[in-house]
Amino acid sequence: MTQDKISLLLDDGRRLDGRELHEIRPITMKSSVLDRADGSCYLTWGNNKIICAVYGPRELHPKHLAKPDRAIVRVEYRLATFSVNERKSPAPRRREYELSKLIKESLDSVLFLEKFPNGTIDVYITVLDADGGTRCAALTAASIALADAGIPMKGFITGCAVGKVADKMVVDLSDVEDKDGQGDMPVAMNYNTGEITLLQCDGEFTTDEVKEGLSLAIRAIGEVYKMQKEAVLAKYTQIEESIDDLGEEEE
Amino acid sequence: MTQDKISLLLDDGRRLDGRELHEIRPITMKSSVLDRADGSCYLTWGNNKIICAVYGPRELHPKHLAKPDRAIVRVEYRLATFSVNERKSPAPRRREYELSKLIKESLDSVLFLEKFPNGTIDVYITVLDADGGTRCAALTAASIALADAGIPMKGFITGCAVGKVADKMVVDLSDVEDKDGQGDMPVAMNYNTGEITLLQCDGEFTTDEVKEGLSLAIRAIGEVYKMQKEAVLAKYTQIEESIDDLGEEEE
Amino acid sequence: MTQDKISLLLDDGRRLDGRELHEIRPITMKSSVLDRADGSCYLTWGNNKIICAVYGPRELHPKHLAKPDRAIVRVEYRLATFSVNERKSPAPRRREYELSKLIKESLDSVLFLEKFPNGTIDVYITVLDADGGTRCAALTAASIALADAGIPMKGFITGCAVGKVADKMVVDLSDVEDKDGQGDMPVAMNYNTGEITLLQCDGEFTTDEVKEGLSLAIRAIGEVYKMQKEAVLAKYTQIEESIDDLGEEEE
Amino acid sequence: MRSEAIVGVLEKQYVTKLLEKGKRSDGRNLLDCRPIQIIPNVIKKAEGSAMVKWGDTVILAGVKAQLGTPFPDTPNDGVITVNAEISPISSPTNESGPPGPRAVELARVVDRGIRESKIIPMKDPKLCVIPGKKVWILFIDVYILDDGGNLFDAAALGAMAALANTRLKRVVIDEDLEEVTLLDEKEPLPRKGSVASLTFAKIKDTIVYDPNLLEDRGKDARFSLAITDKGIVCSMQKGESGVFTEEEFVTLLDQSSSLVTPLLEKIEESSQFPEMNEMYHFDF
Amino acid sequence: MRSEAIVGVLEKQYVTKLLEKGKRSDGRNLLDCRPIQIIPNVIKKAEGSAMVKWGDTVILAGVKAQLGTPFPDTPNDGVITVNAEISPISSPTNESGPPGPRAVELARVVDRGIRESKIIPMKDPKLCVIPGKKVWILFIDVYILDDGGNLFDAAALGAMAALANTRLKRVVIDEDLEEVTLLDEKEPLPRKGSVASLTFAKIKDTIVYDPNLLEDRGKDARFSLAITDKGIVCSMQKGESGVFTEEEFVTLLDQSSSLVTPLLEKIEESSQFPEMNEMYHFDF
Amino acid sequence: MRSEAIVGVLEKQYVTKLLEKGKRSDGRNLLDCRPIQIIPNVIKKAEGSAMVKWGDTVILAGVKAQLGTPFPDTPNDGVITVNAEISPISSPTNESGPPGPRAVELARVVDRGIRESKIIPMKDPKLCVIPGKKVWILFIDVYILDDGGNLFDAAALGAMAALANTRLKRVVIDEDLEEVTLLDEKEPLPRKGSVASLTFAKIKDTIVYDPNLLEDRGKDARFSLAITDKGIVCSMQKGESGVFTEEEFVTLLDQSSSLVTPLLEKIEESSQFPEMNEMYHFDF
Repeated sequence: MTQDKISLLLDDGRRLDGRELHEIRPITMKSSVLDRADGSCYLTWGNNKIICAVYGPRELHPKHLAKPDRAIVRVEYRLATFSVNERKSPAPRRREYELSKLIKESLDSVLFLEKFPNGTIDVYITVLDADGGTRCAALTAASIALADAGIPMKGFITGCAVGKVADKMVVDLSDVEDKDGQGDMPVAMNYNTGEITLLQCDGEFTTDEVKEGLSLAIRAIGEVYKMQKEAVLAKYTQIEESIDDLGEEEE
Repeated sequence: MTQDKISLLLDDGRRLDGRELHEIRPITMKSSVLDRADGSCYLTWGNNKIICAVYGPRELHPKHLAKPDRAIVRVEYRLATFSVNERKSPAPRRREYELSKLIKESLDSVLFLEKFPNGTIDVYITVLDADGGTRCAALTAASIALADAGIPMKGFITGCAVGKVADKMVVDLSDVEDKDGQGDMPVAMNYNTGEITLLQCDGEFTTDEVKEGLSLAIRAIGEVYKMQKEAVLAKYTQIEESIDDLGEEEE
Repeated sequence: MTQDKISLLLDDGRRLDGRELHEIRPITMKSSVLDRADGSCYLTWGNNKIICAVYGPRELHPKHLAKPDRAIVRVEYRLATFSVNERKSPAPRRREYELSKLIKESLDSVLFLEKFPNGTIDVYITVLDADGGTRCAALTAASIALADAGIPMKGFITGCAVGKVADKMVVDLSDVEDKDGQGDMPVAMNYNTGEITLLQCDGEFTTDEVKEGLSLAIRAIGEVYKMQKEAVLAKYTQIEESIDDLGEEEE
Repeated sequence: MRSEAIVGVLEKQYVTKLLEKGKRSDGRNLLDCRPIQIIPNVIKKAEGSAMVKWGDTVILAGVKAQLGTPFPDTPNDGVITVNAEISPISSPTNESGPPGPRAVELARVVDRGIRESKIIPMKDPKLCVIPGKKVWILFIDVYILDDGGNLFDAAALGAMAALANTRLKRVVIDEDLEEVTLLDEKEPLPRKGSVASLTFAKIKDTIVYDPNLLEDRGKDARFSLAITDKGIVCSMQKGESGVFTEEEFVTLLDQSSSLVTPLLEKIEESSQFPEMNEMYHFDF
Repeated sequence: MRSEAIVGVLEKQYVTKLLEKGKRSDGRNLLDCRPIQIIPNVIKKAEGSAMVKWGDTVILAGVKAQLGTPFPDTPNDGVITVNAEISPISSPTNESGPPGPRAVELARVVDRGIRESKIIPMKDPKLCVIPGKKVWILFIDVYILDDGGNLFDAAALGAMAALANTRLKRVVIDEDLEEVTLLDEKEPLPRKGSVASLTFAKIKDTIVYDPNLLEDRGKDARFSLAITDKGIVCSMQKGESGVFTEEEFVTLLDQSSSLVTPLLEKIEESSQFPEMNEMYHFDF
Repeated sequence: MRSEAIVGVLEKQYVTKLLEKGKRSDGRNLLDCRPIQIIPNVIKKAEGSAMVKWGDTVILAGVKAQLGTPFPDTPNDGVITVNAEISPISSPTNESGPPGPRAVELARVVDRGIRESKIIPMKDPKLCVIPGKKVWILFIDVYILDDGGNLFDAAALGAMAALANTRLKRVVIDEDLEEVTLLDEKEPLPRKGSVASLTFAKIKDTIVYDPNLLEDRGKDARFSLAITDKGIVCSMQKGESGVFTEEEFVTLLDQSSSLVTPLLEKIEESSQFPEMNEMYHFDF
């Protein structure tokens, strides 16, 4: 195996940011953060900051793109110009096109698209601050925003990357671990059904390491999924409380 | 107040090109200069040379952009590649998009757009030689071209910039006064009604200077408006003379 | 006359690649090389390698571009990025737009477009390896691909360039002869009718040289046309043989 | 007429009728400003940043700095450039793609406010590192995240607050080689004063300050002006198809100095905490 | 069929029938040229310019010069580049946007006529300032202002006349530093001879020189050739879906030398007054 | 529903029903590969090239090399970049224009397979000619000529074979001047091992290797992985709206090593004849 360019593990076996090998960074999720969007989510994941807005199902224009038997999902994953080390041009790069496509395909699998013929569900994601693992964080945020928009779903998509650092498989790579480590492996899935909707890797892995990575990722996704569920429930609890308040006022 | 980079006022208080502080450069206006356009105007204003063509009201394609209750106005203000110091790429710059928008909004206010549902009035302006104050000159030319196209108007839009040079408010900045002076303030209006349709500035002005500038601009616009009216009338006089000639011949 | 930059004729009067002045390079043509296209042709001409696919006549989208009285022909001539000395960007250059237009106009003249109202015939040409004379080779290949698609034609378009090298008119310039010689003159025509559909030149020619070039080009085109006819017939012979085989099997 | 168009007409009638009675749809007086919150230094990867919540409008401005060559006609000046992204995130009617005329105008007006105010001394040796060769290029990008009206003032405030919180890497110059080295240590961007934008909307015959979304959509004309802490008007922009009279402009100019003060104070406040601070985070 | 299409068909029938009787819609003989006026030096900001009124076609050509690096494969040559803008100003059927195939063909044909004629000596030290490092780049932009037919010849004439009136700033070279200084003093662009374009339209079986707008719209085929003052054919271009025979081309070649002479004379005439002159102004 | 859509539905039903019976539309077993032919060095103007016929899919990959400046963050590395053109030549449903998401994904997956495998030693002095100043930039362009299914594996194989046959001009360095001269003599691109891609399609509950066109169009999900000759997985990519289970991925990983061997052998074979050879020519 090749060496890491810089030493990514401390003497005590912890990672540069003090995490254990299989530890996820702190995550916060908040839905309904935007007034204009039908659904929205603001998610922080370590130093990643991601905003997602969902519109739809709504009529698709131009009409010749519409599918008579189902809605289509359009996803735009973008990096803010200031979210990365070197200022990015506002025009999307090939990486952003690729990830938009993969995120769209992942979300497809949990949506009842046949319920909305000729329609579109539009998912706009902007990474405001990037620190590794943005596509997994984006998928996690998008699921919350879709639920927030009241769009019926078969389940949530939840993501978490794993990777290889100093010859060890670790969970949830940071930017520097991604860049200077030996490999990155983003995974996303419908945790409830075990259906994996996104799997990529680049780097150098043995097949055994890939298998270990998969199983670590699924465990981590389980943790994230719990938070995601709570974030969505929190909104309904809030609404219920508001309704309760309303009831009280009416009395 | 900051100093001008170069001295823009001569010892006798006149400007580099010999003008008095409140003096407008020589202006010529000629309508019906193009055979293909529905209306046109060629205007020179100092060393500025501007050509404007108007088409319409005509049907708008694609139709989904049309407004069922009125016509829309589309304006394209462009600088010819050779009209400026450094050769400009033919692709429009942000400045050209902004000025196209502002010119369109100015013209909107004097057109009976509700008379032409689903239609478009297209105004194409190209600055062939630029020497400061092109947007005001462009608006002045566009009004003549619109009248030349026989499009009913509530009045004319007439423009003239003022600015600040050597701590004095002066009228109708030249290119060098704009670049090396302390501020530029383009104004355009329907002189008859006193309705101001364009007001911008950049530079450093006290609020009193802005007020002084406004009043200087309005006075200068009055002068330009007189010429504009004559240029439009000249055309009708010509037509009348032709009709008279026709009458005589018929006798 | 100006000198060639490098000596393009050997002492024995032959050209750098050993050809006589009026000698065409070796040409191979093969139709039906692609499974997806309605018609196709792979043509090599010296070191030129050209692939052409034809689709149609098929319905034209968007419909407002369609002609109610005839089909239109759309041609895309492209250079592969690696077909030239310096890697070309995949985005088409102005030269590719111009040649696409000229090739389209040449093909127009031999197609019964009025038989296919509202339709389109799409011709895609990619030069995979370029060595001078690609537009003539492209037209030659396109005619074969059109025939291969079963599109009714009044005749074939066949091309061959001539040029001026060391003050002599020569046939079928190579890349180096084009670049370092005194002039290039591509010609294409319907050989059977004598109708010339493409004629260009750049360089320095007397009017007599142009006339000589035209007559040399027509003679060369006659040779290429013979091969072209054989290539198209070869396909039908193959089909006939297959039908014969079928007949035998059925017995 | 499409349903959105009808909604637009009804909305405008509603806003106009209210204003005829001297009332605004959100209960404010004509010259009242909505509550404003500036949250500085929210973006770790940016050299400076600020989120602005202005009423229910939300924008995020970030500054990235890069060493580059100056423009040939200003060889001794650093470079500043403003870009605005009216993201589809901010409203169902926005489309993605390159900036349209609305975003271009917004960016250019914010740009002129900052540039013409001269509050960033572009010739300062901290910005003009090697005259004619190497200068700092400051990219200010403003993302509109939630369009609740009055994007001009919110964007200008965000851009200004982001600059007020920008810290550049220290530069060591090797004069002989004409090469520079960037240190990890950072120091604040030089700044002389500040500037803020005031936007008015005219709806029929009434002029309101800080239009909310209903007023913004229903407005006939818009007027924005940028004023420095020295009271200098450094940029004005009248927009839209409606008109103003000279008297109206004079009145607005007279009202401007009292309206701009609280904005300038907010900028200074936000710049008191220049370090990245975990306490600061988005709170939608 | 849309109404414009019907108009097109009727127009073509009209032009064709006239030509069958040997007549042109504007009364000219088949090889007659329309009146031509060249007004040089109309653009102050350009290094050279010319307005051409050719019949009722109006074009404006301008030359801008800029010092830059040569192409790697021609390190000792100045650079020339032609761009054509078929502006929506010139005709109701033109749309704005990047040049379409028609404008691209026009620009490239004008470009080849000038380039291949070698009338601008690109290796001249006045153009190749520091070999391999600094050369003049000449941008020739042709704006079509009123499309009255035969854009090819009008554009070529305008480009040539603009070059004939181009004056470049004098350059002082500091060999050691490989730096150059531009003086205010100007001197004429070196030029060896001139070149002009002849365009023919074939309508059914008749060929006319200098097609007017009706003929241009109704033509089946177009043939343009550029000829130098030495009688050299330096560019040819057959266009459109119609065809020519070998004999037709031979005839056109034979007619070309007498047709080109008056054009070349007009170019030389226009270059006699190289200074910017208030007397010269557009006169539409 | 448009007719193509109906054809698509029927096609998918057909493929799915066959697979439910364990059969493929072309008679192969689930893990069988179609016949593959690599024809190297077909493009004279390219530094390296290979045509790949994979079943009835045809692609052409070419490598062009150019000396240029390295990226600032990897000053000692040569540069590699992959572009894919899904040409309209390859299928009636492809449109021309800039690469769409499908072509972008294809190019990036091929790129990652090569880049992450580290088989091209980018720091080798043959690629990093003058550290920080001049490096070879390798442009790998893959043209899809006939889309018979499984573009990912065919494109990856073509790119790899083109690299295996790439020869770069020898470079002579003048250290003082920091200038380089290119000789006519060529030498092979340094290379350490090779890499190949395996693509699986999942249709309903069945997974097949090397999908043909019907399977490709009807697939619910796609999974590609790139494996080096050392057995290292250097790239994976799951695509499309369908899903896989963990168990399915584990099974595919276990099957991968036996499937990749014949591909790696073909690459080595193709690199045995590095000279341009008249024997090699397209044979569609």
